[in-house]
Amino acid sequence: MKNVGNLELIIESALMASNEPLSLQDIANLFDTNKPSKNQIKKVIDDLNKSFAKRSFEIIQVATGYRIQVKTGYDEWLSKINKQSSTRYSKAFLETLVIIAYKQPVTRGDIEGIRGVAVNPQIIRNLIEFEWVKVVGHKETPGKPELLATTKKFLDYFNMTSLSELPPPEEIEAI
Amino acid sequence: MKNVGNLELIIESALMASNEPLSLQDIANLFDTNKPSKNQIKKVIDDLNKSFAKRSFEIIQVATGYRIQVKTGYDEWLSKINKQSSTRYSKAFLETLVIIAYKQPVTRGDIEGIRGVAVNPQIIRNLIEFEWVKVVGHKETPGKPELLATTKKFLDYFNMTSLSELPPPEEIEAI
Amino acid sequence: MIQTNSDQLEVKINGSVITDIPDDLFIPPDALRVILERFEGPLDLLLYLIKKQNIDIVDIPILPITKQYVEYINMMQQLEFELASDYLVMAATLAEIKSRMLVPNEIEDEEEDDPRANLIKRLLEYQKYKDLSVKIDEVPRLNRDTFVISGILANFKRKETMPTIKMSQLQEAFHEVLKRAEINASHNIQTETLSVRERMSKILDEISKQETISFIDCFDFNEGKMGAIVTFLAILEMVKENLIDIIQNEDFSMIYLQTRTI
Repeated sequence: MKNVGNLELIIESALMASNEPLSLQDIANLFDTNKPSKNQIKKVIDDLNKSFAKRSFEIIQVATGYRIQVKTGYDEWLSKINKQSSTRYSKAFLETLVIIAYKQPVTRGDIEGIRGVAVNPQIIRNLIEFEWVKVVGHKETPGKPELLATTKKFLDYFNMTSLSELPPPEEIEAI
Repeated sequence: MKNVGNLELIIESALMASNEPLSLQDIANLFDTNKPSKNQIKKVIDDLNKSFAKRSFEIIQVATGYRIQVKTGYDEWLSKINKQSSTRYSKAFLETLVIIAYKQPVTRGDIEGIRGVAVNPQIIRNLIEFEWVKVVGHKETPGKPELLATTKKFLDYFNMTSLSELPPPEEIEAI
Repeated sequence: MIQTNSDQLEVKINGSVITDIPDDLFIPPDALRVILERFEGPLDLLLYLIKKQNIDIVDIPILPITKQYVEYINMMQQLEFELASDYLVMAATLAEIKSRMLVPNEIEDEEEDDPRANLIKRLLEYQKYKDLSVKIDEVPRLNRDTFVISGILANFKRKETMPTIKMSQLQEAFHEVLKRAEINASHNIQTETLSVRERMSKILDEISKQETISFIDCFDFNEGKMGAIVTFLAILEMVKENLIDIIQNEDFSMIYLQTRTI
């Protein structure tokens, strides 16, 4: 077994270098021999986060694993770099997304029923291309419409590990 | 002037978040008011590197500026990550490639305009990494977007000597 | 001066808030388009009308709401907007509810037979998702609130194999692109001048390496007349697309190409 300091730095460097979140399994697989246990890895991640306490970044857990990211609060400065800022979404886009997220699996027809307007196919196409939404099956009704659901990547994007972390809906008294 | 600790964390977070190396000027431009001087920034980068002495990463200077990278010596472990090829053969990948091939030189914005969807930066990164696409200049419009074009290697891969051998889109009218 | 405020959806003309639109008021069609585009559909428009009157969704006074809704629709139609049919369907639904409420019910029914019930249910459900869409927009998300770190490895050589792509796949992808381009109509893809575009990339690449190149160096005399024409067209195209500047310091002196400066 490598010494602990080494393990810590290897895991840190893997998280730094990876483009995608790494699962505990991915991290264990970095080692050909003497694979650390998942608990050991979790412990290392905790320790790393402690040593990042005063830094601008941290390790967080999202749906598909762990990733290292800049803490919130720096957006004011960082909005100026990485110019591709497609970060503002239209009302129609967000409404379609939340209906899929909260009511999944849903068909296009379900979304139209709730919103009262035809769904812009470009919005669904974008959601599928971002890999935020995928087709999980077909409803056994005439036309066999596609059933849409959100993906883990959607959760990753919104810094969540599970759908239960979505903001809770307002309780509206239905009479 | 913000206090130094703050300045250090802002510069650190910018280097961490940026996809491209940042020049001293880029870093100064993060600040709307009280821009730090280039010497101040250099000093901060030195200080940051001192605090990274025991970590697995460091700030290095390359031709176009400063960037954070994992120190040498971790390659052995990390060769296993970033292997996901999901974006590679995707429709989005192929479409991005053909738009660059047929419309070159193009900016990312041009590609987005044609496809109607935001371009996944990873796709461009992969294309550049394969040396199928390279940056041939910058458009003199706000943000100075990169102009992308295909390379000789791209032609080689498809056994062509010139772009004019690409299949003509005779079906334009037919669609 | 016409302004709209996204939260309250007020329309201001010359500073005063317009809530009811007088019959004789001329509203520039563009302004109305702005109003219409603010609504995500008939339910959204109804919710706005309800909110504007400060009334409870569960007890909509169907008569005035229907009247206002129909006024909006008529106004939009008079101005010959292409109105989504969904708006008309809603107008019909409202008219039906109204008539059912006006006709006294033979049998004294219970509350649940309120003809408004279904509409109210839909409005409440839509309101719920509308609120959620605002909330999800506030959830910290990547590249706006948080930024992933992707450090570069010092000596990292990717050992991956190149993708295997066939020419037929490229062709297929290109057809897909053409279809899309048609949807996003403002773009027309020109392809007949591929050799010109290739030359543009080549010259740009040269310029970016050397900053300035002389006009004459762009031409390769071994290429013959066609090659010269292609090069010349490429230079003209780049000037047209504002990619380069052509510089000549004095008459008959050398001509240079350089990156465009503003």
